[in-house]
Amino acid sequence: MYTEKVIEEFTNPQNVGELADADGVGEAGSPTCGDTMKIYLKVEGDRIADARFRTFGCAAAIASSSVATRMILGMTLAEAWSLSNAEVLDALGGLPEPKVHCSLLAPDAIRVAINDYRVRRGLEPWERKSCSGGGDCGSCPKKG
Amino acid sequence: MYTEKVIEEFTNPQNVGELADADGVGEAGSPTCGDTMKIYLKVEGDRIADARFRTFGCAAAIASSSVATRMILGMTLAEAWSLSNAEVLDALGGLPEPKVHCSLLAPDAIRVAINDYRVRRGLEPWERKSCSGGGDCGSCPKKG
Amino acid sequence: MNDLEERTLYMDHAATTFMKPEVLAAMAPYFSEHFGNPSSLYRFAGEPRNGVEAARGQVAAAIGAGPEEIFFTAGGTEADNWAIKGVALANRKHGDHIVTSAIEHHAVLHTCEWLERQGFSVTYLPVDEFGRVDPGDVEEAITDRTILVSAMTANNEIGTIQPVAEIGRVAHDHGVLFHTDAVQAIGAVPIDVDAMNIDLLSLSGHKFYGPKGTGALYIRRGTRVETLIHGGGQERRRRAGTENVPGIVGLGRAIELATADIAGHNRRIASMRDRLVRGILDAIPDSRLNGHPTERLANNANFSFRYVEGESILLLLNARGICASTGSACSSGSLEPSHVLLAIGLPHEEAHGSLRLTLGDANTEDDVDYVLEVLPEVIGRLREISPLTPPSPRVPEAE
Amino acid sequence: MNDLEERTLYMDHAATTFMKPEVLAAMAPYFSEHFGNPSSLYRFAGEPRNGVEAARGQVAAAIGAGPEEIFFTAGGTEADNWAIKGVALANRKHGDHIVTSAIEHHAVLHTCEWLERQGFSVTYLPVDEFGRVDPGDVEEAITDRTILVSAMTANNEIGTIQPVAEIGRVAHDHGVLFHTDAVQAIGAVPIDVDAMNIDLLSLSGHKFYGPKGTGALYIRRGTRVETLIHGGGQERRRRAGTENVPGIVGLGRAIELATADIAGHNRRIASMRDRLVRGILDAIPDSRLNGHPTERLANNANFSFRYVEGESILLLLNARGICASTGSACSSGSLEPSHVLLAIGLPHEEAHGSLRLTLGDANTEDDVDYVLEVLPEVIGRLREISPLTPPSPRVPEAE
Ligand SMILES: Cc1ncc(COP(=O)(O)O)c(C=O)c1O
Ligand SMILES: Cc1ncc(COP(=O)(O)O)c(C=O)c1O
Repeated sequence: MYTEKVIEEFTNPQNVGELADADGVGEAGSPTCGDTMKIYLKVEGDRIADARFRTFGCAAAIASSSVATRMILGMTLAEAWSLSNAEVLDALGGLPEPKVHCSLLAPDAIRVAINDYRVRRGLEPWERKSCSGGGDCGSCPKKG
Repeated sequence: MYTEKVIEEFTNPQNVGELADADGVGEAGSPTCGDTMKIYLKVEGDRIADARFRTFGCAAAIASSSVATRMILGMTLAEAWSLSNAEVLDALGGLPEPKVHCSLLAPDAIRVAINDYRVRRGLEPWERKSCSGGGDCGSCPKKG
Repeated sequence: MNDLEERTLYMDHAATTFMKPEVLAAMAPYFSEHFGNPSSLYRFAGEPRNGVEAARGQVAAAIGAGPEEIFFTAGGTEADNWAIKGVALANRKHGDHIVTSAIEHHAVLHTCEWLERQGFSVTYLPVDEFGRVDPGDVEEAITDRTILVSAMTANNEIGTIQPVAEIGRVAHDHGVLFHTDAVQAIGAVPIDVDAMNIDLLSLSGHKFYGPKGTGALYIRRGTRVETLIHGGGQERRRRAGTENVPGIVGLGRAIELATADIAGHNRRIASMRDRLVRGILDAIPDSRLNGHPTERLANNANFSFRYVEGESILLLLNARGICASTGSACSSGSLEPSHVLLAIGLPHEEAHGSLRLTLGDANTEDDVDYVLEVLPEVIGRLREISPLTPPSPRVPEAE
Repeated sequence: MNDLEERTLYMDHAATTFMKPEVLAAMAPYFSEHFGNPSSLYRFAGEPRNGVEAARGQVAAAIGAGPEEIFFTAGGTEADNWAIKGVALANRKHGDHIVTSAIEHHAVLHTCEWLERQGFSVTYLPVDEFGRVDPGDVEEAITDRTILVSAMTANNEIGTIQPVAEIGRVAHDHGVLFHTDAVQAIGAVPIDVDAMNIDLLSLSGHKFYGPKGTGALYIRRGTRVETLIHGGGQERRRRAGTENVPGIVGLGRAIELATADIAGHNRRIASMRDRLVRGILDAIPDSRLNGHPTERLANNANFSFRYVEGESILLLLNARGICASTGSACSSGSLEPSHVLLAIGLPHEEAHGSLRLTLGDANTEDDVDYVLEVLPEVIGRLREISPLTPPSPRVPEAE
């Protein structure tokens, strides 16, 4: 049911772990899905210099955590902020329908970590559209 | 579903035909079963000297006609009168449950023919218990 | 005639067919090698899952449907039950009336009778002397309470093919769902569910050289149908139960084979069947062909022989190695003629003397010759025994 | 650990089993040779008919029933549906209440839910921490409206064996029918329907090395059960549809093999299972065995591993060639733990980290060794990834 890419990413996840000197830390757990993800960011200038994660959840959750942390490396914070679930799904070659929501975890946790970084720096947190997983926030792939 | 005996009797029925000079003729058609049987008896003294039949019906009807006409050969009329369905069934080695009623035809037709003979001779017809096939006349094998 | 010959000549393909070697070959790997449960997550379940999905594609392709509209069942009977009860129970708030025909298979009729006991009402349409349903009658029977029309594609006893597309159009004109029991039609009548206005279609593997205990229900996308068998999430949550993987794979292969060249297959079979029919009607007086002269399954020949009873015919044919079928049966103490033969207007006596010969892929012209040799003897012999036979036609010419 | 090995180690026999060669051998003649329809009158149908009746005898003998009390179905799910709906609909005038347990298979639970939508009421009894139903609870739940108690013989996830005889006695004491889903129990728990007070019993062929898509329902003589699948007169008019002759023959042979030496079979399997359980609990901290310590199926081992999720475990095991199962599943956007694990009181997190290993006739001590080698690595690896893992037990000793 999973694509080769998902299985590969899940079996050999990248960036597992913590960053002791993280500049921002974020945690997300989709309320509609028991999964939990914690992400650690190192920021240099306006760019993400390093990222680590820990995830409790199914293969889709772990694979999307892994792929998302790799995708944001080198991005500006603004770019990372706008990483969409659809992009994560694309990078994984898609997920089976009931698994799509599991991949919301990563973009969610990234935004929490970015705001943690901004707050630590005394900046206003960016405004997050809260994502219910309902597919109407623009992050979810179109239904149909 | 049929016993060897039934198949043998059906495939090679005995006494098929008519007797031009019959002393008694009987016809029966079970109202609950579309089958029809016609029987011709030749009587010598008080005994059945010859018997022939024609039957429209299933294999059980034809086999029981054949076996019954053979059974009554040489019998007194009283003996033939009391030939029971159970005896016919026995001679056939039994019949499948839904076929049991088809074998009522033969004893029935025999009794009609005997009374035909008696009436032709100016005798009182014997009283027939009408058989509904319900199994309560003693001719049917016991249920259960 | 007591020579119980070794020969077995099977002409009862409407009852069931042998399974083709190609079908068994397709199934073979799924018994003990690719035996996994298709719902499992591991790689090992991939083969069975792929086998099931490939079969779904084969069934879909055979009837012009999408694979996601095919649901596997344990046979034609389950498919009929599911279609009719499923539509009825799911659409109860829209209506409680069903239109069907008097000559449907018992899988449809007894299901309808069950629904009547649950408070639904059912119209059983009559058919003409050839067994055809008049689409005009369907139109008249439809009321604003009607939720389903069910009419078989082709009849299993007399082979008559219904004007399915027209019946479906009438149903759709009135916003009513249309189900067809195509169990006898697969491989004999080309099916296109869209062109023929079909919303639900039942089929059964063992009628076209596939495995027994397999079938499918086509459900047009978006059709409200309640589940019949509840449990696990198989068949996209609509039909529970661990998939019969080898059976499904066999069904798929069988339908692919059966529908590869329907016209060619029909030509070959019908030419034998036509010779059989002509030969029998010529040789046996007081005989008739039941069903439609042209709109009938290529393999079906159904006769009535006056003065004799069907089971007797069968058993004498059996003694000569011929397997056939009849519409006459003793059931619970009465000789019950088939509801189909009565519906086309046969009197009881003729309905009792019926014989169905249905040809199949293994039959040859020799088989036709043999039946033409044996059957007149058999009928003659039984007419000798019958008290109903008038003096002349007792013995057909042949003897 | 990316070495996708060729090895396939199957430890998911509760999901389905491979078919034994003896079973296929028994079925083989019925596909294309003795392919006749058992309901046909001709001699040629004798073989298939005899095959079906012999299988009926084999099934009956395996559970201490009479052959006339065995009805073939297309699987365990159909048998469960038939038993429960059949009793409910046939006895509605006597009552409308059903008692069952919270840990039944979905084939029972979803059927009960359907009946609730038809106006019946259902009590879902809780189970203790080991998954046992208390017969005292059954007694308390029975009212004068109760018509059926349904409790499984053994649970498919955690393997717990129920006190079936006692539950049946309680039901009978109150004049209530007792159904048991014995799908997982055949070949593992000796069954005697009389001694165990069973009125209806469901079984499924593919759980004991028989064919998929086959099953049977035992119905005690004289029990009122409405028909589920309407149509032809097969199975003594109680279950319509052309018989799946090869499947039925295979089912008969399989149950004969499976019940020939239950004790010996259990001894062999349980000894491997026990070594597996001990090995895993010893090697992996924060792990537990779910289900009953002794009253459990000989082949069942069900674990919870804290801090990790079941599907992840499965897929890493899969990458090492091990086929297993979990009670954790993503369904429509939420991670849903098994209803069975929740019913025995596991918190969601532990229910998510469950793994079921079920042994079978082809497993060896080597297989146990291999799992004992691989599983601690897999759990350790996932705990490395998990944010829930406390510092110490992240890496089990093994690594
Ligand atoms: C027209 C028709 N419908 C339904 C069925 C039932 O199919 P099955 O016996 O495979 O369940 C049959 C054959 O038995 C049939 O001929
Ligand atoms: C306890 C139990 N009941 C019922 C079933 C359903 O059986 P089947 O899938 O063969 O229909 C299963 C297995 O799937 C089971 O384990």
